[in-house]
Amino acid sequence: MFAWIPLFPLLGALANGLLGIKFFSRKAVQAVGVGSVALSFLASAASFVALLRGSEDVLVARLFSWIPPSLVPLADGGTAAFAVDLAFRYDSLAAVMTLVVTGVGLLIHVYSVGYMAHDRSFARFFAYLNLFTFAMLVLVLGANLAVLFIGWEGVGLCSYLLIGFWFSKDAAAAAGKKAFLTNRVGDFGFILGIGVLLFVLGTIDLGSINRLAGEGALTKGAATAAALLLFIGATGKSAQIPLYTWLPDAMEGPTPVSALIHAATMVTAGVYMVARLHALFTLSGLALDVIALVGAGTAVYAATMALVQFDIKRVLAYSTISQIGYMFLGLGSGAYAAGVFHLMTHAFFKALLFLAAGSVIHALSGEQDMRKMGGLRSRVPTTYRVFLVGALAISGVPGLSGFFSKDEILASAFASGPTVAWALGVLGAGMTAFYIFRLIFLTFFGPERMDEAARLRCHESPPVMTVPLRILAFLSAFGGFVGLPHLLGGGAWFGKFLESSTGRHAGHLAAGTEALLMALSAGVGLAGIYGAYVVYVRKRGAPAFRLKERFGALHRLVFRKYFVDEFYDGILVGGILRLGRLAGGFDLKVIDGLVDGAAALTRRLSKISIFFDGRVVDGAVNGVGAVHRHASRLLRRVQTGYVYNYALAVVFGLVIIMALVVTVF
Amino acid sequence: MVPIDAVFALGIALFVLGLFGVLFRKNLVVMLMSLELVLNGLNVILAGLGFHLRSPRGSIFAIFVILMAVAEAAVGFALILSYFRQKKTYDIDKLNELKG
Amino acid sequence: MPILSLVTFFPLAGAVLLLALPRGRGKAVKLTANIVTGLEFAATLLLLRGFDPGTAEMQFVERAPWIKSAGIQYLLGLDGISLLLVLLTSLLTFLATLSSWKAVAHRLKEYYVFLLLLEVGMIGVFVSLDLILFYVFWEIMLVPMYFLIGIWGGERKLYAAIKFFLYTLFGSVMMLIGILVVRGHYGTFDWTAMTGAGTFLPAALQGWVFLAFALGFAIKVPMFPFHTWLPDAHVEAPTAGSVILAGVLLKMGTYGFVRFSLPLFPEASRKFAPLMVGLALTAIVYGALVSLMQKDMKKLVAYSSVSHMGFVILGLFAFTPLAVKGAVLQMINHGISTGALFLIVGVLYERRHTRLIADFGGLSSRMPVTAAVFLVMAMSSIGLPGLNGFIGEFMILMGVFPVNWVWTAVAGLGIVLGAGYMLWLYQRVMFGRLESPANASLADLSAREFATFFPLIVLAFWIGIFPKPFLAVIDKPVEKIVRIIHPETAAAAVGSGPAEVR
Amino acid sequence: MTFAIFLLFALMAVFSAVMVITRTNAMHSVLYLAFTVLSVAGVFFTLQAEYLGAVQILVYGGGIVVLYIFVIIIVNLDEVVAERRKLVPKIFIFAWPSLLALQVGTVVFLNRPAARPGPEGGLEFRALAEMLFTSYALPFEIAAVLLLAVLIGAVFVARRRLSRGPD
Repeated sequence: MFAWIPLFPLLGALANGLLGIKFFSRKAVQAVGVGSVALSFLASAASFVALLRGSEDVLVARLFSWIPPSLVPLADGGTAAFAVDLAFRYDSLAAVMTLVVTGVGLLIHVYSVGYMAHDRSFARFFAYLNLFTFAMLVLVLGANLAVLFIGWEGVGLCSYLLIGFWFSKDAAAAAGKKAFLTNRVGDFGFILGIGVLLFVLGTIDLGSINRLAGEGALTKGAATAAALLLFIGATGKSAQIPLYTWLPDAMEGPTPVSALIHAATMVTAGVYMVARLHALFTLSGLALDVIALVGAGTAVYAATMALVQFDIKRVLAYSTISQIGYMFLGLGSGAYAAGVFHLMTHAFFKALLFLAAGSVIHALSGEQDMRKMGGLRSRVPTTYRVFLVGALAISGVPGLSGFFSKDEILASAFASGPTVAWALGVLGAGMTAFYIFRLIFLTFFGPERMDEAARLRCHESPPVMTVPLRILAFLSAFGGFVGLPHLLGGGAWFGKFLESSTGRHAGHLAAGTEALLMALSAGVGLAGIYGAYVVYVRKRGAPAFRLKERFGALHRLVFRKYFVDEFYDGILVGGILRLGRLAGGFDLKVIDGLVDGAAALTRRLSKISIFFDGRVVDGAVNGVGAVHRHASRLLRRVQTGYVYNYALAVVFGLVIIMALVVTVF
Repeated sequence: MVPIDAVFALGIALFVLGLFGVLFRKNLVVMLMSLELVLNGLNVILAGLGFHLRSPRGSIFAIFVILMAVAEAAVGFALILSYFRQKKTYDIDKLNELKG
Repeated sequence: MPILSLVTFFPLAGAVLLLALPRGRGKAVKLTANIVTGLEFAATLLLLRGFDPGTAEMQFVERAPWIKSAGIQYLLGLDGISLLLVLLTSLLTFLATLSSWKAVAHRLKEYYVFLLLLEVGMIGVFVSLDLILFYVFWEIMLVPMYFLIGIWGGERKLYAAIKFFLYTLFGSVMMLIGILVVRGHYGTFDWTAMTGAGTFLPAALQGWVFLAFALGFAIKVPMFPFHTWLPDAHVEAPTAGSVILAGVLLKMGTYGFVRFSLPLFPEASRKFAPLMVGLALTAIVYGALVSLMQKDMKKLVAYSSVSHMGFVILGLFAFTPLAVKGAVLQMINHGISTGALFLIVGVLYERRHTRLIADFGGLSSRMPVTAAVFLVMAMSSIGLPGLNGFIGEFMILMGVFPVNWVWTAVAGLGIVLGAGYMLWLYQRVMFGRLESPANASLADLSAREFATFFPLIVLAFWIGIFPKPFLAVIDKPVEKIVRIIHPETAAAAVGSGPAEVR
Repeated sequence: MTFAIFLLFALMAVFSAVMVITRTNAMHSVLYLAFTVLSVAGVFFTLQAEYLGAVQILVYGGGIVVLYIFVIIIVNLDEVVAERRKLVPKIFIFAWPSLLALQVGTVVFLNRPAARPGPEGGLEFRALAEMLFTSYALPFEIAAVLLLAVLIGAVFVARRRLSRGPD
């Protein structure tokens, strides 16, 4: 049943990609594109219901043998038959993920119909989008690491294609490449992680890994190695320190893409993967601490950058990085369900924020700089309202979805994570509220700063865009109630549902402490909102400017994103390119030089003297050695082109052969 | 009775003289003639060995060598003629097409 | 029916037929050549019918005395490894022929004759089991390639042709010496007799002979540092030449390792494995680095071949069944993806008569189909899961890991860099603004051109999604080879029954 | 006695060979070549290779040398006066052939086969003919084909240039 879920988007992608571009009308394209995801969503829903009703916790559908068995030696000296099936696995975690992916995906597809209405490559866009949905579904349904990796790389490819969708923009093409490459760096770790698991366990099946890890079949060291390597992969995909720089650049893509891929689904793949292998990660306390610290660090670090950005989508991009940091904080504290819970609520409100931002951009004919916005409250009222809901949710205002999930993460971090991580998490929560309301105040309040032409064209988006926004706003507001904690009279149903696939969270807090923490996180969020209000509405941004002047260097540092991009580009990429140039030169000068020298005699025979002279002289000048030159000068004289000289060479050869004969016989 | 060493000496002498001719002369025709000398030197040794070993094989091989000499001369002349028609010379120094 | 001889020499018959055609009839020549290579491909497909994947033994064996006094036989046979390579050869030759329809204008007849002769040589190399016969085919193949580069090549064609010829000739001379030494030990040139003999050369001698063979093969692969002929040959060769060069000729080196070095010199192979792996890893990283800096598309793809062939060597010398199978599959994969990449460069070159990356940019908007094909093949080359490249690389990496994880790590670095140069190339050629006016009116793929890519795309997806048929064929031969190299592990596996499946 | 005759012919052969390669006039060279060829035929006779001697006279003396004469007459050019070798030191031109001669001599003299006893008074033509047409039938036929090919080839090469007209 559930194996059908990914099929529909694949068919949609094929239809739109192969036929749609040439033959389909716009209507047909959008029917195929949206319809396939809708079908997929229905299938997910049906599978979900079936899972709830059924008695099985885990369903596995084995499609066919992908890589047939081959022997590999194992760490313990034995051998195992390494085989990979193309198989899907459906359990509560997969159910949540498929519902999020297809549900949010469906809304974004619908939204795209309006947003991309005027684009020439309409069919291509939907083909990519469907392909992405397919890959993402393969990622969350894959029953082993190899199938997961198909999806993992597949979403990377689609991300590449969609970021570079407007490929004639150089920045877009470069951003796509950057995203793919950064992910590749992560994949490097991921593959090594798979290797470790295969080496110590002899299998890469997700269920088996969890089972064996639960049984303690691998040592702590091995578990730590595997976990950390896999986590490197996760940092790439989920844009965590140190591999986060691609995500802000990825905003070059169309806004629905940013919403779907770079907020709701793909970037959370790392979170999903860690939750999926919870037993492995649980085995290694070190790995968990690293994850928690990286998560918390990223949460604060990215938030600081979000504070100063002026591009509306970049603010949201940094916000995404920061929020995923929270998810990892939750995972690192051992609260896998909490991480996934935040993943879900984040999917709702961040998709909402992006789409609403897209609606703003759409209204302003492509303007993304918040300094040229302002006062849009009355011009795009629906957008404003839904944006506000999303902002409140992300700020952790009690009652909205973000509050519940973030609170749960912070509580678990307090209970079982490193305390520093928890403290950072709280700090980040305040900053989150601040920057998101800074964004709201700059965009929707205050004077209108856009130019006249833009002001005149400014319009609310069509229903095809606002309806998905409303639905997402609803989900952002109330989606958190599925995980309503016991303290507030709920049943923490979400966590319980996930228990079968992510295990039970051990850390428990006293009710009083929990309440205190809840109050703290709510308070920090509200304080952040108030702070933004003070700075950007009451004082009209004056304090911000004063701060900027006061801490000019610091501001510059943050505004320029800590110069990490420059560091990566200059030192790492530049270094690699320099190395490449060096290697190329080595090839040309040294190896070819040697070859040329050694083959000089025979080469001369070949009548390529002009080129060769250049090469010889060059080689000599460039320090290959004077020997080379002299030898070649001598040898060059042999090659006169006169027959008798060749005859002499023949005689010389005969002499040599005869010498051999004389000595041998 | 002819001692085999003398035959060898004669053969080698003709062979080397032929080689000198090929290497020193720049007249194509003379070069070809020198090649004939080389082949003759070879034939002398073959005939001598045949005589020495009481076998007709020496003569038979020598006949084949003569045959080859004929062929070589024929082709050589054809080439010289066509070359001469093009260049109006048979100075080997002008023939350095191989140098390209 | 002597099907292997038929398959091997059918192109020769085609070449003779071509020679008989009158000179002026260009179209007839092209048509005949295409039909011959097409039929040849169909004929190699026929091999599949009688082929039994369940055995490691040679099949379709043909044996006849050839030079009795020297004990040289005309001995043909094929197992799964050679089967795949023969199929690859006939397919790529067919596609290369098809791709030359417009690309070649002068000396048509000779061009196609050389192409067909080349095919004879290549297929002969893959099916001959007598070492001397193998050597003869190995050398025969050099000649048409030399002319293909030297006559129909680019500006520096002569330099490239000579370099190619000398390099490979040098290598094969070393190999010939090795062959003679081997014959001294076994008293025969018969590969089947050697592997069946149960004895090997004495250890000290084995080392030397291994090196002699390895040099011949390494130059062909080409392994670092013997690779510098490759970029030149590729850049100067006509498109079809590049396709065959990358697609098939390079495989002859790795095939030599699998077929001769590993089973005949197991001890030496084990002993020199660190050296070979070291060179392979160097090639992987080095080739990728150099690729990054290339300005010429063909050179870039050529250097990427160096990197990819490094993977193959790495897999072969890890000696685990998984890695060796991956390596064999990767040979096929590389033939498909790199062959296709060269075809794409050829398509662009035909239109613009330049191969400099800087002359392109923004082609995606003018040539969407080309862009799509290019993307698929670039991804296949990068090793995107779901496409062929991934299966091979993944199997190699996983198979190497238990032997030494550092090797996997270094090779993984190559994968990262591989994505780098390929995507950068793609970005610079296909993305960006269409700036040069010369590019504004480029035509997209014609039906014929698309037909050359289509089988490769199908294969890329096929191997990527359902590689089982391909892996099933090489399963037994590879396991036999690994058993020869590592008798103890294989014995353990056999002793404990089917390996534990967890 | 035979040896004396052999020596006479041998000296004549060597002398005229030296003349062949030293004459500046090609026509003189040819004449000396004829001498050499005839002397060698004499040597053959002293070595009891009468048939070979006959062939030598007929084919070489009557055929090849005459051909040389014709060619020289046809092209009718005087020897270029300057005898100049390019680039290669003369010493090599002496050294290498001499070295080669030395080597060949070493090999040949050191590996002299023992003389086989046999009837004095010449080898029978019959034995030669029998061997030529039985054991060596195939090479013989191949040689015939070679000659045919040479005939056609030579005509072709020489004629095609002619048909292009005077250039």
